[in-house]
Amino acid sequence: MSRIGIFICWCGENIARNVDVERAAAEVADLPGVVCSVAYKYMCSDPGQSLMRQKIVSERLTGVVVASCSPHMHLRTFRKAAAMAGLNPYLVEMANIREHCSWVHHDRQQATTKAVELIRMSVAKVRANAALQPISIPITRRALVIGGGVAGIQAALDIADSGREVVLVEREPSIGGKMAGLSETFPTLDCSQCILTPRMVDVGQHPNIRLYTYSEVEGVEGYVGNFKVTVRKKARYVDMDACTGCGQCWNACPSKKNLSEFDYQMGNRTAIYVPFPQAVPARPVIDRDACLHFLKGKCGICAKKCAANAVKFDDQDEVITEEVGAIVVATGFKLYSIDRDQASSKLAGYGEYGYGQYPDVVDALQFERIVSASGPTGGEIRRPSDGQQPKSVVFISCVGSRDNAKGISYCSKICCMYTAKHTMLYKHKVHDGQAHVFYMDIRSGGKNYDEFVRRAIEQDGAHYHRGRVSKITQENGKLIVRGVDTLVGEPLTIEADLVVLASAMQPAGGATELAQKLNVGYDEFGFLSESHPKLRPVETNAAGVFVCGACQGPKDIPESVAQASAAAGKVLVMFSNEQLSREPEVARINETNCAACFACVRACPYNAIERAEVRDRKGQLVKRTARVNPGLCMGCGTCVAICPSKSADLEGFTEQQVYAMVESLV
Amino acid sequence: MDIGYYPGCALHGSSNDYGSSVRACLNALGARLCELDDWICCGATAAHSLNHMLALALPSRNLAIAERQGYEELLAPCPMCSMELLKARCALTASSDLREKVSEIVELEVQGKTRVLNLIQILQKIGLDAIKQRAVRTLKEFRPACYYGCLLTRPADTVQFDDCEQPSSMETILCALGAEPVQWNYKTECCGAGMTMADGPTTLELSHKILSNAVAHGANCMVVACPMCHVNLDMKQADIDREYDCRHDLAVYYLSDLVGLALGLDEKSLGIDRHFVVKR
Amino acid sequence: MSEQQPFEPKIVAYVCNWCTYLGADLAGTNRLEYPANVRIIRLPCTGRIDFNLIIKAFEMGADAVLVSGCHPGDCHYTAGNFHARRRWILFRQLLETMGIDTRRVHFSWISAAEGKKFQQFVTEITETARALGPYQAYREICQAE
Amino acid sequence: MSGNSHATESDVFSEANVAACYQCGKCSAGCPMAEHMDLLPNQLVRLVQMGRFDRAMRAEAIWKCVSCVTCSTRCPKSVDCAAVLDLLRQAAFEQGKVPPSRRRTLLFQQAFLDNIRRNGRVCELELIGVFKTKAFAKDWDLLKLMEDAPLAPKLMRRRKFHFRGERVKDRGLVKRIFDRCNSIKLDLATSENS
Ligand SMILES: Cc1cc2nc3c(=O)[nH]c(=O)nc-3n(C[C@H](O)[C@H](O)[C@H](O)COP(=O)(O)OP(=O)(O)OC[C@H]3O[C@@H](n4cnc5c(N)ncnc54)[C@H](O)[C@@H]3O)c2cc1C
Ligand SMILES: Cc1cc2nc3c(=O)[nH]c(=O)nc-3n(C[C@H](O)[C@H](O)[C@H](O)COP(=O)(O)OP(=O)(O)OC[C@H]3O[C@@H](n4cnc5c(N)ncnc54)[C@H](O)[C@@H]3O)c2cc1C
Ligand code: SF4
Ligand code: SF4
Ligand code: SF4
Ligand code: SF4
Ligand code: SF4
Ligand code: SF4
Ligand code: SF4
Ligand code: SF4
Repeated sequence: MSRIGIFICWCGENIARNVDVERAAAEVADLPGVVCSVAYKYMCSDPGQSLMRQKIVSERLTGVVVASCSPHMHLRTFRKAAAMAGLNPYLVEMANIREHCSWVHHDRQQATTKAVELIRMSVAKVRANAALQPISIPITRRALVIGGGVAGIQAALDIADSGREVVLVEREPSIGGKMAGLSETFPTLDCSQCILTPRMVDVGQHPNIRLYTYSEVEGVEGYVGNFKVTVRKKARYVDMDACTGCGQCWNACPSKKNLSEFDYQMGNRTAIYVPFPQAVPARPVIDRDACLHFLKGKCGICAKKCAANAVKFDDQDEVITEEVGAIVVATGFKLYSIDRDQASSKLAGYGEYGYGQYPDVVDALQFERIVSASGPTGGEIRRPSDGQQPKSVVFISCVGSRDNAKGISYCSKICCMYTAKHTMLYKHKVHDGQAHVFYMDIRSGGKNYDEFVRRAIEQDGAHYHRGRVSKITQENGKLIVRGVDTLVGEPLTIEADLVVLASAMQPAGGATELAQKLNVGYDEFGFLSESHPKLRPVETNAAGVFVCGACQGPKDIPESVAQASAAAGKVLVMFSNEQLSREPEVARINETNCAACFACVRACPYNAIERAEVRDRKGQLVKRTARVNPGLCMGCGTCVAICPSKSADLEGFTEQQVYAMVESLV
Repeated sequence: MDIGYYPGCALHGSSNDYGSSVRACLNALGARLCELDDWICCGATAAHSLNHMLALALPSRNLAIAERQGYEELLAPCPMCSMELLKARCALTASSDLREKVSEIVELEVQGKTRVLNLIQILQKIGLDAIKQRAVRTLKEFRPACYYGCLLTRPADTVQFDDCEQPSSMETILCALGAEPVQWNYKTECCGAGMTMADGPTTLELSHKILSNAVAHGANCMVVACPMCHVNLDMKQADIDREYDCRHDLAVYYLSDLVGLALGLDEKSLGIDRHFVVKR
Repeated sequence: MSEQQPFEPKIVAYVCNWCTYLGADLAGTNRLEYPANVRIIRLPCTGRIDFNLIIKAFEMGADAVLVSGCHPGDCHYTAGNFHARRRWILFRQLLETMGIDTRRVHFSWISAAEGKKFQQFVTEITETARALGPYQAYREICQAE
Repeated sequence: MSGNSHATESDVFSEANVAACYQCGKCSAGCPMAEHMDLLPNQLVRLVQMGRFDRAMRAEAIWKCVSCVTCSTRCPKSVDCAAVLDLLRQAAFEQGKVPPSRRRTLLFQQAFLDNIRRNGRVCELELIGVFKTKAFAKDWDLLKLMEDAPLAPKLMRRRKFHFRGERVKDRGLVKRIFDRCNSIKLDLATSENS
């Protein structure tokens, strides 16, 4: 028989003004199972809580209802207080007679009646409550970071520096991401590689970081605190341990005319190559599709040249399993291409800009390489078609971005800034050249950002025209750019030697597939979804999985790095305990009853339910059943609603509890 | 193959050379054109400029006739006509209220089911292989600038034909017949079409740009699939030459002319002799 | 129901803990007054709400039922409310085939920030329920069985 | 101007999606006639957005437009700019607000429609005759009047000219269609007092 105590709060005048608390206390005192019913001025105050603790002990209460404010306000408080008095905290319920009653109903009579009913409902519920124990899960205190751009590098270093192990998986042969290929960076114009490469080296040498480059995450199993991750290390054909990075092989490789990924197809590399001189690891990789050994079965010069005997033509992919407790996703971005063949069929290319048929129409990352000292032109600004120095350059912003007709509605956020940067870098190298920018708005919010753009205009003389470009054609080696200056209200045609497109930032290829493996949500464009845009910006809805950098949305380096450190911080908060404690309000399945239809398995948004088999002692299959993994279950209750045999139930909100509440309404 | 045929006013009037060409060419390819009974004018620019409803009603009447006669497909070789028909078709299929209203106005039930095709689409339907098989001569001396004008590919979601910025369907056909189309920049720029009469100077200016660009990119002739383009580029070429003091001397063919020539048809039956600029 | 006392409908509201419940809290914090007829039952997510709960409420004498959760795409549990949404479409059909007056069942999306919307919505459905009168018909069906 | 006659609220322009325009100017950038316009297409869309129909209707630009649909095709917000100009033309015509300098364009289009109304199809000779007389005879602009005259013999030589155009059989029907359509006027609120 339950012994329930009811504590009704005045909240000073807040409740007592509109609810006759004393009358309510009297009316509910006779409800079945209720042994005490008291009203008090401030239940959450120290004396209020001690009154409750005292009653729990003296009346040997088996359940408590606090009728006061919203459970979002004080349920935790009262549960804690009950626990101190020895009552299982999950035997405490609240009736919200403030937010849902006294504050919104000014008729004292009606408010009091409603308060009584609300209390009655809670009493009915608490009678059906069960004592629950918080679930605790052991944590593997190692982290996986996916993506080795500046964001992934920062996250990995922060976690590793705190003494925890990190597995960093990068799918390219080197870490560094886009930043490794940038020239100078806004808003300070410091050299990108100069600030990045030391950190790359740190990653390569860190005792706590296990680096897998040229590798991809293939599968993820398990749940927060206990993930099992399989990583595929692609065959590199070079023994990483033996190789010294001496460079004999690539200097001798006869297959030299292969387009360099790092230079965005504007330069060449050999078949055995390091993507760029400062690569980490500084070990080459053989491109099978370009290597004469693989194509024609002859050559092998690299192997002959290698004193360390590191070239291994029979290298195979390797699949490795790593156990980690938390995952940070930092897979970054790619640029929208204006080509007809878009990665996603929802996107349309730019036929009016020539679908990428003019060699002197380049995208912004290509332009970074053109101005970069380490780029294909050695830092001299020359256009791809004929190597001439362009005297007139048109920069077009919002290409793909903010263009609903092409399939992208968002602003890419950073292109206004890098376009301003590009005009400056151009002017600094081509003094008699003229930079033109077609823009719709200049978005340069950030510390010293607008000043930066103004400098490009006022000091470096870039001509900014407000308007979009309608068409690009080519005439006698010149690009004819037809735009408009809406501020003077006239169409404007510029003959340019080079056109640079500030193309939209899109999530890196494969990001959504990865998100699906990780059970992380993503938006219609494929950017990963954070848990809450303001309050949980680096957490995701999958417990134990965090995001940072441009894979979550367009952002620049400072923001990517800040988010990466935030994600690392969140991982470390998690790792500060050996066990993970979770609210026990999770689903359970009555396995004897379960009809094994697995509707719940399909419906669960967290893949928290597995198909299980019940076997007898001899190992004979007795029956199949669904089974909840409490580590994964988030307690949404979808399985309960969907189960046709009523075998699934949700602790804290059981069928019995909810029905009791409804029934108490009569 | 029987195909519903809506010639439009131009092909019966001053662009009857196009009419002859289309008929001769398609006949030679085994397609029989069945002209709609008592069709009326589509209203062209004037209707959509001055009366929204009229611009819907006139083409709808023709669609209604096509439906009554049971044509699933309707060839309208004039892109202006075909665009007006298509716009009406889209509007009709989108709204049953409108279908009712328009049916009342045009005194004939109309659903908007008939598919409307332009000349290129018919040729595509017949198939490159079939055309190639029947070809008796190569077009290799032709280096045409294929000119689509504004109406053939736009508005893209209504017309749903080829790429509205970088179309290539005419090139594909002509390449298959041995011609060597040039790459140029004015494929889809407007020649001023509907303004020929109302605003002469405008058309001359626009057409001049088009001809110049074709010449600059090495074309030795132009190919069009629109009677208005032909008027502006061919009939008005002398005026353009006078106005801009130049000599383009660029023969302008209809697509069906060149296909017809490849099929061995003579210039007269294709109406080429009725063109203004004659190839020397 | 006596002449003097006007009919006061009983309304059961199944709401999501993370959105509508907080929306109702906000209505309270902002002191937005609304009729006192609604009884809120807090559930973790609209995904938890099944058809039987709606029927149960009517069985227990409710004159109207309100089901409300997060806006599509805002679910606290990634996708719970998508399931709910799909299910609700089914619910409606089921309700109709069962002969339940669908004017008495209200589905809505009310976020934690929409205190005002909560107030308006509850006021509206209370008035609708009042106008419809007591749900005698259902009670009779129940009794007949 | 009046704040409450925003075109976004008027269904006349809603199908053209005017409210979505963010004034990028791509329509004007690609418009072949932009150099000759007093107001650019994007400016016309803006005026409509603001409900300043009167100002928009009186623009010469709407009669310069050659209806090539380049603007609508390239609009990143799928605003049907060409349709906006069509509607403005119709409204200007109905309300008698065509600028004198562009009367010629209107006259041609009127003559064209009259011609169809009478014959059901275009009769070119009649059309040219009517148009030229209306457009130029009044000003005794003989030069213009005779401008295309040298073409006539050439056309005839090419069997491209017919003195008697074609006519449809059911001309009564055509007239009825016209009358029904003409009775539907654009309902543009022009509360603007500029
Ligand atoms: C033209 C241009 C100029 C810029 N200039 C500046 C500037 O001046 N200043 C500034 O602050 N910002 C600038 N930026 C922005 C800057 O490049 C980004 O903010 C930054 O690179 C984001 O870092 P990231 O680590 O999130 O992504 P990335 O740099 O894209 O790194 C992601 C990494 O993840 C790897 N990866 C992707 N998918 C997988 C996978 N499935 N598995 C394993 N690895 C994967 C990629 O190979 C890559 O190495 C510029 C951007 C552009 C386009
Ligand atoms: C009108 C307006 C609307 C906004 N709307 C939004 C919005 O819709 N969405 C959004 O994301 N952001 C919005 N913001 C921005 C948002 O308010 C800020 O980003 C946020 O408040 C910054 O938080 P903070 O903690 O850094 O600073 P603050 O909120 O300023 O907090 C600083 C605290 O430090 C205390 N303090 C100051 N000096 C001392 C000292 N010497 N010793 C001790 N304590 C000190 C202050 O008293 C204060 O409590 C808005 C801002 C404004 C002005
Ligand atoms: S428990 Fe809640 S209602 Fe009571 S005094 Fe504290 S805040 Fe007010
Ligand atoms: S020659 Fe051998 S040791 Fe030197 S870089 Fe090449 S593989 Fe490495
Ligand atoms: S074997 Fe391949 S990688 Fe090695 S040197 Fe020859 S071509 Fe280059
Ligand atoms: S940041 Fe600037 S250029 Fe980039 S999409 Fe936004 S507005 Fe356009
Ligand atoms: S839905 Fe119910 S019956 Fe079906 S598998 Fe899940 S728990 Fe078992
Ligand atoms: S309560 Fe939700 S998360 Fe938990 S098992 Fe059921 S459906 Fe999955
Ligand atoms: S292109 Fe579209 S969005 Fe841009 S100004 Fe023109 S109508 Fe507006
Ligand atoms: S339709 Fe008219 S406004 Fe639009 S681009 Fe063509 S000429 Fe310009």
